[in-house]
Amino acid sequence: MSATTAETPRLRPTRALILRGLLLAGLLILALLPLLNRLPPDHALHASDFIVSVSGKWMCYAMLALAIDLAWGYAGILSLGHGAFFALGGYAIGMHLMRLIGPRGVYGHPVLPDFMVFLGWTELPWYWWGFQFFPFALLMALAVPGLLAGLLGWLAFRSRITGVYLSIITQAMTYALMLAFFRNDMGFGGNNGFTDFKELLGMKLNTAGARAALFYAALLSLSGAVLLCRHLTRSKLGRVLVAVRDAESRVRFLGYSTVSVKLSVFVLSAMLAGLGGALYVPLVGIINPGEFSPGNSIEAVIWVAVGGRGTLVGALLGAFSVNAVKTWLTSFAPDLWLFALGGLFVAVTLFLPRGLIGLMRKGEER
Amino acid sequence: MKAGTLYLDGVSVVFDGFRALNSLSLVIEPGELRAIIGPNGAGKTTMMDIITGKTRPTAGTVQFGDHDLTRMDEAAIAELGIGRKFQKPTVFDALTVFENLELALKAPRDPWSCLRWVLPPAARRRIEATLAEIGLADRAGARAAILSHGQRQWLEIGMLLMQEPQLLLVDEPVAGMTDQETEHTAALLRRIAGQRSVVVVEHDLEFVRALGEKVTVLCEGAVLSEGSIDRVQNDPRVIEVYLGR
Amino acid sequence: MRVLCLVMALFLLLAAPLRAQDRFETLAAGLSGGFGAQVETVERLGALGDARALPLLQALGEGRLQKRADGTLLLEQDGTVVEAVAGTPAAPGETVRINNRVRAALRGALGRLQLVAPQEGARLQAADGLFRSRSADNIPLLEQALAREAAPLVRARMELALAASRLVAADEAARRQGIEILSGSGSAEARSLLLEARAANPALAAPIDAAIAAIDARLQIRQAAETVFQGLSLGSILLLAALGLAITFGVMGIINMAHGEMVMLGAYTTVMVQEGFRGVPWLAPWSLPVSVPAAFLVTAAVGVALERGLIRHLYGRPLETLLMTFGVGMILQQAVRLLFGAQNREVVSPAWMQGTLALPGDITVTQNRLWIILFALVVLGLAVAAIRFTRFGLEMRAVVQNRRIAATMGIRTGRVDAMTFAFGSGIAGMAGVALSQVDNVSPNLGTGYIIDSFMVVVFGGVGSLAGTMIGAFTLGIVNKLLEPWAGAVLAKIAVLVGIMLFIQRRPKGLFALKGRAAEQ
Amino acid sequence: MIHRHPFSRRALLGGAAGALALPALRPALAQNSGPIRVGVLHSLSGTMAISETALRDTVLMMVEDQNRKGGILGRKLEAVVVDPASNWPLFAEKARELLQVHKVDVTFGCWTSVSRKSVLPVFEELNGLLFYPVQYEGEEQSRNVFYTGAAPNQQAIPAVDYLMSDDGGSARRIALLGTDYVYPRTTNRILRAFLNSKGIADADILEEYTPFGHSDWQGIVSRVKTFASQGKKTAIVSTINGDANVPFYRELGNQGIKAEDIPSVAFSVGEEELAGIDTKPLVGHLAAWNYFMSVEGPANAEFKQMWASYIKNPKRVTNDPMEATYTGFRMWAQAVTQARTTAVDAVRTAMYGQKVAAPSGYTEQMWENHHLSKPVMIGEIQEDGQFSIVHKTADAIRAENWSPFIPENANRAKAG
Repeated sequence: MSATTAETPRLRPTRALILRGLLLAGLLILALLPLLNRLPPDHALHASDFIVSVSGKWMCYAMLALAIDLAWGYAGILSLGHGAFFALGGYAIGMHLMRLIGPRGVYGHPVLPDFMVFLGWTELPWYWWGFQFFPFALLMALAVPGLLAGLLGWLAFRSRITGVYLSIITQAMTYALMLAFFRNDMGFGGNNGFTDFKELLGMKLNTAGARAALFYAALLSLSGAVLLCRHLTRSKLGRVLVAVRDAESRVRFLGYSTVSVKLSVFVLSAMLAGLGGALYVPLVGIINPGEFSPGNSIEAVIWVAVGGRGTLVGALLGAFSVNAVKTWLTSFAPDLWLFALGGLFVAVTLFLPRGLIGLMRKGEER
Repeated sequence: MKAGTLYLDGVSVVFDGFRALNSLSLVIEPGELRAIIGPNGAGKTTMMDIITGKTRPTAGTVQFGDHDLTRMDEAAIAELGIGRKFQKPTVFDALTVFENLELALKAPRDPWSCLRWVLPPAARRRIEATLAEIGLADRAGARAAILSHGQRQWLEIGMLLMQEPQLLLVDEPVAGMTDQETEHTAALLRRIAGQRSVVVVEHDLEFVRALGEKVTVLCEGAVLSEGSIDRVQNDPRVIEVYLGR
Repeated sequence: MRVLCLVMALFLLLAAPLRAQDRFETLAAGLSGGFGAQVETVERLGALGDARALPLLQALGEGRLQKRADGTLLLEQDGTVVEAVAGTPAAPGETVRINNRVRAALRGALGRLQLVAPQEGARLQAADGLFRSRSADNIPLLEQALAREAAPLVRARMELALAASRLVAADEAARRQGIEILSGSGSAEARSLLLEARAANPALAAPIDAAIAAIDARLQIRQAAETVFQGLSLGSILLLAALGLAITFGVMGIINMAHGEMVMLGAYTTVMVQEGFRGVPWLAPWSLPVSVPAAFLVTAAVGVALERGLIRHLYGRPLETLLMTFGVGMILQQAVRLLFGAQNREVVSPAWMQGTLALPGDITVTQNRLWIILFALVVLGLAVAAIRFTRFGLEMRAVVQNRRIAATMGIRTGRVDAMTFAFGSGIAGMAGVALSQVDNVSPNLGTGYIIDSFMVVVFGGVGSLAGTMIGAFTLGIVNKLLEPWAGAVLAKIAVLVGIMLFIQRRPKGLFALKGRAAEQ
Repeated sequence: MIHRHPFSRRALLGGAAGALALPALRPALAQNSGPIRVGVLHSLSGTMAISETALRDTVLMMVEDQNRKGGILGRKLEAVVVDPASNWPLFAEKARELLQVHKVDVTFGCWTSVSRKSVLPVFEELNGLLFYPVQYEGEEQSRNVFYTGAAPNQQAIPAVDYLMSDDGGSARRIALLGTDYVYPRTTNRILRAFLNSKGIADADILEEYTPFGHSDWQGIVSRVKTFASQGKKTAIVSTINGDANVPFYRELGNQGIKAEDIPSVAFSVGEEELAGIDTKPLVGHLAAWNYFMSVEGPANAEFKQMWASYIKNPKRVTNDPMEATYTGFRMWAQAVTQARTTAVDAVRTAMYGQKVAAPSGYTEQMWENHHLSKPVMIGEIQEDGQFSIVHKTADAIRAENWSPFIPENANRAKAG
C-alpha cells in the first residue's frame, strides 16, 4: 500500500490560512445564497432558483466526498461502494417521506404507499414499521449504513483484505444491493423507487420556504461534518489513520488494533455518507436503485481524486467543481461531455496525483 | 513462568512443505541482550514473526511470561510489551519525527481514546528526552520522509523505546550504516538492555562482537550453537555452515 | 417486352376459363384471400395431395408468393416473377401476407406433400410438421411413408408423428398404440399431446398417466443435464469476459475498468467485418471466423496505445489506474456511440450457429452456446500455451517475477508490459466476438460484464488462469442451479454475496499464485 | 458577468476548473417575443441512450420542419438539448434547468416511467409542459403532462385478446415475461385480472421477472417450454424492456420456439429494437403498438420521408414512440397557434380536443384525461425487420389511464 498513497500535504501556515479562508468563504457564500435568491432577478448579485437548488444537491455530494476522503484519503480504505451508504441513508428518509404521504396518495390508502397499492399489497411489511416517526427514520439513515459498513468492514479488515481486493468487494456489495433494490418484491418500489413526496416535518416540500430550510439543513450538516472530520483528522486518531494508510503492519506492531481503528473510521464514514443521502432525497425529490450503481460510487471517488485526497478542502472542492462542470457540460455539450469528463479524470490521475489542491502545494514548493 | 521471560519450545513452521523453523527452542531471560546470527534462510526472521504474532507456528509453544503468544494477534502482543524493529526501517513518512514517537508512546490504544487524546506534559518531556537520546532533537518537526537511512533506524529504535517494551526484537539494525553510525547504534542498544530484554538479529559479526553478549546461531530453523561470540566462532559446525559450502 | 406481356395476359385470360374445372386451380386461388380463407385453402391443398401445390405452398411460407390486384397468384423465384399456375413471366405484384395460423396450416400441408420427398431433410421436416398438426387423416399416409423409409432418424420422427396422429384416431386400439409409442419419447411436446388426449379420453386416463410419468422421469434427467449445460454456457461467457482481465489484472496488477469497453470494441469489430464482407458472397460466411483475429488485433492495438500512452505512468498505483481507466471507459463508450450510433447493431449468426443440437437422451443444446463453450476453451488453451511455450510468455513470466533481474538480463520490460497488456486486451476483444452472438452489440455492452469479470478473477485466484476457468464454470453452474427456485436476480445476488464471504475466508481465491497483484 | 456561480471563484483558484464560469446557467430573460424554446430531455448517454437518442432526433427534426414552415405565431423555434444521462435525479435537475434557466415553453422528453416520475414534481411546481411519448403503465394523470403513448388498454389488453382469438392462435395458457419494474408489473397485474375475467385460471398463467439488461435467458426459455407442455395452447406476453430483448429473441430462436407453436407478443419491441437482431428465426412473433413503420397511408409516407431526409441514413427506421413524439409535436403546434400564446395554461386548454391525422393512419384526439385516443395494431415480425400488420382496431380507442382492472382505482381520490 505504501507506494500508492499520497502524502498528507503539510502546508505552510500561510497556505493553511488561505485554505481555511477559502473554506470559510465558500461556506459563507453558500449561506448567503438563499438570501441572494430573494433579490430581484435583475440585481447584480441575484442567485437564481436553479443555482440554489443545485447547490443544495452539491452539498449532499460534498458530504459523500468528505466521507470517502475520510476513509480513502486518511485511512487508505478505497471503498467503491460508498454510493450504497449514501443511497441507504436516502432510502431511510425516503421511507419516512412515503409514510407521510398517507391518505394523500393517488389511491387514498391510509397507510400503504401508492406503489404497494397498485402492486396489490395489502399490508405494510414489518421493515416499514416505525418510519412514520422522523427521529426513527433519521436514526435508521445513520444506523443502517453504519451497521452494514460495520459488518462488511469487520469481515474484511479481520481477514486483512486491503487495497484492490477491498475495492472490488465493496463494489460487489453495492452491485448486489442495486440488484436487490431493483426487485419489486423487496418492497422498496423497485426501479421507480420513491417519488412524489409531499411534506417533511410539517413543511410542504414544494415551497420556497421548505427548500430554504432544507438548504440550510444541508449547509449545517456539511459544516458539522467538516468540523467533525477536521477534529478527527487533527487528533491522534487522525495520525494513526495516516499511519495505517502508509504502513498498516507497522501500526499493528506498535500495539494498535488496526481492525478497530479502520472499522471505526469506515463506520463513521458510512454514516456520514448516509446523512448526505438523507438530505439529498428531500432536496431532489426522488430515490431509486440507480443510486446504488457502481458507476456512481466510482464517480464520487473521482471527485475526491480531482479535488485532492487527504485534505478535507480537496474533497469539497472536488465534489463541487466536478459536479458544476457536469451540470454545465450536460447542457452546453450534451454529446461531448463524457469526453470532457473522462478526459478530466484521466488528466487528473496522470498529472495531478494530489488533485487540484496539489497544484497549490506545487506552487508553494517552488 | 517468570514474568518477562520469552520461552520458545519445539516451534516448527511449515510453508507449503518448506520447514522454515524446525523444532526451535530458545529462552530469553528478562534483561538479557541476545544476538542471533545465522546464514540466509536460517529462520531468523520467521522466528521474529512467530514471536510477534505475524505468523502462526505449525507446532510448539511460544510464551512470554504466562501469556501464550500463539493465541494473540500482533496488536495484543505489542501491548503486552514486545516491540519489534524491522529489517527495513519502517517509520511513518507522512508524520513528523515527534508524531512518530507520540504514536509509539505507551498510552491507551483504542480509537475513542485516540480521538480524545491530549498529550500530557510528562509525556512530552519523555518524548523530548528520547529525541535527545536518539540524536534527533533538532529534527523533531521534520517529516520522517526526509530523514537519512541511519536517522530512520534510530527513529524506529526511539519508537520502540516509547513503547516501553519488556522485550525488544531488533532485526539487522546496522545494515547499511556507516561505521560511526554502527558504533552509535551498538551503544544505544547496550544502554537499552539491562532495563529490558533485547534480541538482536544481525549478520555483521563485528557488530555482534561489539555488543559483547551471548550469541545464538540458527541454521535450518534450529539452534546450531549458543554461547559467547568467541566460543561460537570456534565451533566447527558454525564454521562449516558459514564457510563450508 | 411490354407487348409480349400484354399478349401473354390476353392469352391467359382466354385460357383461364378453359381450365376452370381443374379443382387444384380453383382451390389455389383461395391463397390470395384473407387469413381464414388461406388456412382453409392450405388445408385442402394438403389433403388433395396434388404435387403442383408444393412450390406454391413453399413460396407462401417463404414470402415469395405474390398477387395481382385481380387476385392472380404470382411466384417469385430468384428475382424473377412468373404466374403461379401458368408459369409465364409476369410483372411483380404485392406479396401475399400470412399469419401464424396460416403458417401452422402450411406446416401440416407441406408435411403431407413432402413425406416422400427425395431429400432426407425435407422428409424430416415433413414428419415434424405432421407431428405438430396431427390428424387421423394422416395415419394411412404416414404408414405408407414409414414402410418405404430407410433413414433411421426420419423413421423415428415418423413413428412419433404416427403415434401423435393415432392419438386422435377414432379407433381406441390405435389410440392405445399411440400412447404407448409416445410414452417412449422424452419430449415435452409428446407430454403436451398426451395431456390433451387425457382430457378427451377419460377412459384412457390410466395408460396416459403411466405414459406421462414415464416421460416425466426422462424429462427430469434431461432437464438436469440441460441445467448443467446452461451453467457451463454461462460459465464460458464469464470465462471469456474474465480471461483478458485475468491477464491484465491477475498478472500485471492493472485494474482496467475499461476492460468491458475492450470487449465492446471486439463486438463492434465483428460488426464491421460482417458489413465489409456483406457485399462479397463467397466471403460472407467467413465473417465470424475472420472477426476473431481481427478483433484481437484491433483491441490489442488499442491496448498498446492505452498501456504506452497512459497506464505505464501509473505502475505501482493500482487504485489510480482504476480511476483513470474508468475515465478511459467513458471516453471509449461515447466515442463508439457517436461513431456507430447508440442503437444496437445487428450481427447475423451463421447457419451453423443457429438452432439446437440433439444429444443422446433427447437432451437439446443450443448450437451457438455450444460453440461459445468450445471457443472459450480454445481461447483459454491458446492463452495458456502463449504464456507457457513462447518466448514472449517466458519474458512475461520473468518480468512478473522479478522485473529488475529480468531487465538486467536484457529483457525490455517496457515492451513486455505493453505486449502483455495488448495480449489481455486482445483476448477481451475475442470475447467480444463471442458475446456478439448472445448479447446486444451496443455501446453499453461492456458495462454489464466488468463486475462479474472481476468477481471471477478474484474468486478463481488472481494470477491463475486455471483458477479463472474453474471459478467461471463454478459460478456459472451455481448460478443456474439456484435460478429455478430463487429467480434470476436472487440467484445472482446469492452468488455475489457468496463470493464476498468466500474472499473473506480465502483472500487469495481458489488458486493463489504469485504475481504483482497477489503480493499486494 | 454578474451572475457567476459562487463556487467558481474557488474553482478558479484551484486552477483546473477555470472554465467554470457556467455561462449556460445564466438565466435567460422571460420572453414573449424572440424564439420559442423547445426543451429536449432525452438521455444521450448511459443505458437509455439506445432508445432515447432517436427521440431527440425526432424533436430536432420537427423543430427544423416547423421553422421551415415559418415557425409558430411568426416566431422561430429553438431547441434546447440537455443530456440527463439515464440518471433519474439528473432528470429532475435538468428539468428544473430547462424551465428556470432556459425558460423553455414546452419540453419533449423522458422514456422510462421513473424518469417521468422524477421530473413530475418539477413540472408541477413550475407549471411547465411535458410531452411524454412512450407507452406506460397508466395510473397517472398530471395536468402538466400530455401522454402521447399508449395506456395499457390501448396496447396490452387488445394484444392478449388477439392471442386468445382464432386468428391469434387461441391461446389458453399465458406466460407473462417481464423486466422487473413498474410497467411490466402493473401491466401484468391488469392482464391477470383481464385473463381471469376471460376464464383463464391462475394455474394457466406464468409470471416471471428478470433484471434490466438480463442477457442469459436459457433457464427462463426452458421453463416456458416446460410450461407449454401442459396440453394447452400457450403464448408468451413479453414486457421485456430494451436491451434484454435481443438476447431473449436469440434464445427463443435458438431453442427452436416457433411462432406457430408458442407465439409471443411484445409491448416494447419495435422496429428500432429489431434493427439489432437477425429476424429470420423470429418471423411470426408479434408486437402490439399503435403505429408500425409499415402502415400505409399519406401521413405515414410524409413522416417516413421527413425522417429519411433528416437522418440521412437509410438504415434508420421509425417506430411508435417516434410517431408519438411527432403527433404530440404537431398537436402542440396546433394548440399554440390556436391559443395564440405559448403560455402553459392557455396551451393546456387548447390541447383538449386537438386532433391530428397521425402517421398511424387514424385521426388521434387529445382528451381531457391528457391521453390520446389511439388505434391498436398487432404486427408479425418479418424477415426484413419490419412488421406485417395482422390486426388493427376499427377506430382509435380512448385511453383508460386508470385501469378498471385495478380494484383500488375504485376508491381512488377523486382528485385526478
